[in-house]
Order: sequence, then structure tokens, then C-alpha cells
Amino acid sequence: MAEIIINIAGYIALLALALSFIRMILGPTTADRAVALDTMTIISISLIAFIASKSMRIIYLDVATVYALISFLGVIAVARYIERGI
Amino acid sequence: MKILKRSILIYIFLFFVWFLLTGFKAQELIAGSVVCLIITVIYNSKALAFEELRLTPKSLLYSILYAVIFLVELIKSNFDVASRVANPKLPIHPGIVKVRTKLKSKIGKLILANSITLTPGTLTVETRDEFFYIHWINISTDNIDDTSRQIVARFERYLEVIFG
Amino acid sequence: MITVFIIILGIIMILAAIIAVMSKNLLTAIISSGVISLLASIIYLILSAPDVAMTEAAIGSGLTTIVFLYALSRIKKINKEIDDD
Amino acid sequence: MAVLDILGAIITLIGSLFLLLGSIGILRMPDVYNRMQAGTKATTLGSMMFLLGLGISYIECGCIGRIVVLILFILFTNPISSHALARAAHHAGIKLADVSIRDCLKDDEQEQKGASV
Repeated sequence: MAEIIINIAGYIALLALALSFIRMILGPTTADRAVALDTMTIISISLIAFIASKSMRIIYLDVATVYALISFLGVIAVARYIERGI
Repeated sequence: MKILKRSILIYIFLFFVWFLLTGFKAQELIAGSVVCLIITVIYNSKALAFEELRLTPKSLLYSILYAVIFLVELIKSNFDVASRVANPKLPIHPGIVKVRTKLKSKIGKLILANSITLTPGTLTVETRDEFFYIHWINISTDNIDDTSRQIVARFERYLEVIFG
Repeated sequence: MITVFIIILGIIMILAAIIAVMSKNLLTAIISSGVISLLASIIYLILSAPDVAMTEAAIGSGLTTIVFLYALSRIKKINKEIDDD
Repeated sequence: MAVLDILGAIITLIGSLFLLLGSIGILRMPDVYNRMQAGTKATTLGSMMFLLGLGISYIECGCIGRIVVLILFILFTNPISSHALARAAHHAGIKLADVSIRDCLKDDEQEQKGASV
């Protein structure tokens, strides 16, 4: 029972990733694309934690931590570039 | 005295994060405590954020209250966004307004701006000295005092006690 | 379950690669190549290679984006100087 | 044990619904600032609940500490990144949508420019 509900949650998160990718395709300005990238990052962290829990390997959560740190830097770099160039 | 307080706070913070990452294992806890001590000694002149924290019983009580109020506002804001997004007519009246804050400390302003971003319908766009420019999804008043009271006041009361 | 994940992530990756190649705006191309390595690291993780996934996340999504942005801003600066002369 | 499993699964499901809501908000809103509002708030609470539900549901693998670290990290950095993006977008001159009522920041900037000239 619990397994099935968690699987459904994983599918919904994957759908959310695909929907925010559509905004990245459409986005009229670069800032829209950067917002879509930010959202995709957060959803991917959730997906990584989901995969880690499914396969019961605790080391996968370290990947999620590294991922959160690095992609935060990436979004900040894009924002800085839009503002005035690095 | 100030340096001692700052160092102890940094050490407790670092050790707490290390403990969360590793769990109850004697060897790792010992190694972590040594490494945390080294980092504290090297970096305690740069971590000025911890200096502004007040450590009285009243401020501890207020920080717990603040966390509770913040979580309630976060959940409320999500239902607010949900109702706006799910509505087919998309009921928004957005715009950028200006509010004034009484807080002096930098870290207090940072936490206030973050809290504003996560509460219903508001997003901090720019900060200049004592003024915050806020993108508000549903503008109801024009006056700067009214907007300050509606957006900022409920957090400011607590943050004023915690950070000063 | 896992197969569906890999298929959908792969489709998104291909679309992002097409955007990166076809787009006229260089910043868009950089952002979409960041998306590609972001999703590639999830696929590495599904194929049970956490070390590769960590490296891909650090280098592909973080460092390459920053290096590309730095290079782009330098190119713009040089172009401006040439135009001024 | 079974109760914890079900509770965690339901929290995970609610979190994923919030994530979906954030994506729909990003698709539907008219301009970049409103998109940021929907994106930041819904995805912050959504991913927090998703991670917390996974941690409760799979509590026997001992990963709750790392999940708490991840939740705290997301809670602190997500508003900062959206704030940086909003500031950059306003600085780059992206206009608000037509339904917007007013823009104090732009008025103040023009006032400053007028005073300096």
C-alpha cells in the first residue's frame, strides 16, 4: 500500500519536472528560463532522494547534497550574469 | 567575551551539522569534534553573523514562537498560491510596493527578507538601507505605512527581540 | 518504474540538446546544457553509479556553466572594444 | 511500523502535489515575477514535505539526519536564489505584466536618475 502511494508520488514529481521543462522551451526571456532551471533543480533533488530511498542506499543522499550546493551556485551565477556580467 | 560567545556558537553549529550527517558512531564523533575545533579557530574572525544573536531566555522563547508562526505562514502561502493557480480566471493584481523596516542588524534583515519571500503573495525584489521593495501579488493599499503593517510587522516583532 | 524514469528523462535531455544547438541566444544554450548534465546525473544515479553522478553534478552543472558564463562575458567585452575602435 | 509507512507515504504524496502545482503555476502565470512567486513557495514546501515523507517512510535505513540537513539547506537557499533572480530581472529591465498596478522601484530609480542629472 505505502509502496504504491510513494510510486505515484514519484510519477507526479516526474510530471512536474516535464511541465517546468515546457516553460524552459517556451520562455520568452532568459530570466524565465533561469526560473525554470531553478524549479527543475529543486524537483531533481526530490527525485534523487526518491531514488535513494527506493534502492535503500544511503550514499545516494550525499549526491543530493552535493547537487543542491552546486546547482545553487549555478543559479546565482546565471542571475549575476543577467544583472551585470561576471 | 564576544569572541568566546561567537566561537562557542560556531562550534555548536558545525558539530550539529556533522552529527546530522554521520549519526551515532564514536570514532566519527571524535574526529568530527577535532575538525570542528580547527575550523572554529581558523574562521572565527570571519563568521560575524553569529555575533548579533542574543542569548537570553526571552529570545530563545521568541525564536521558537517565530519558527511556529513562520511554518503556519508557509503553509498558508502555499494554499494561497494553490487557489490562485487552480482558478481558471487567474485572480491577480500584482505590482511592486515599498515597505520600511525597523531592524538594524544585517542577519536580521536577511532572515526578514527570506521570510517575506516565503509568505503569502510577496517576493522581495530589492533592499536599500531601511526600505524593501516587494513584489505583491494582490495589492490592496497604496500607503507605505499600511503595507509595512500588513507585510512586515508580524515578523518584525519577533526578530527585533532575537537580533536587536 | 525505473524504465519509465529513464525514458522520460532521456526525452527531456534530447529536447534540451536540440534547444542548445538551435537557439540563437547563447545564454539559453548555456542554461539548457546545464539542464542536460543535471538530468544526466540522475540517469547515472539510476544506473547505480553514484560517484560518476556526483562528478557530473559538480562539473557538468556547476563548473561548466560558470566557465561558459565567464567566457561569454569576456567575449562581449572584447567585441565592445573592437566596436569602439 | 505500518502506520509510519502510510503516514510517510501520504506526506510524500502531498509534497509531490505541491511540486506539480508549482510547475503549473510556472506555466500559467503571465510574467517572470509572478512565475517566481509560484515557483519558490510551492516548490519549497513541496520538496520539504517530499523529503520528510521519504525519511519517515524509510526510517529504518537511518537517513533521517541527512534529510534534515537537505531540508534546512533548501529552506535557506531557495528564497535567496529566487531573490537574486528577481533582482537581476528587474535590473535587466524586464517589464511587469499588463495587469500590474504599479512599480515603486522603477519610479524611485527614475527619480534618482533625474536628481543626479
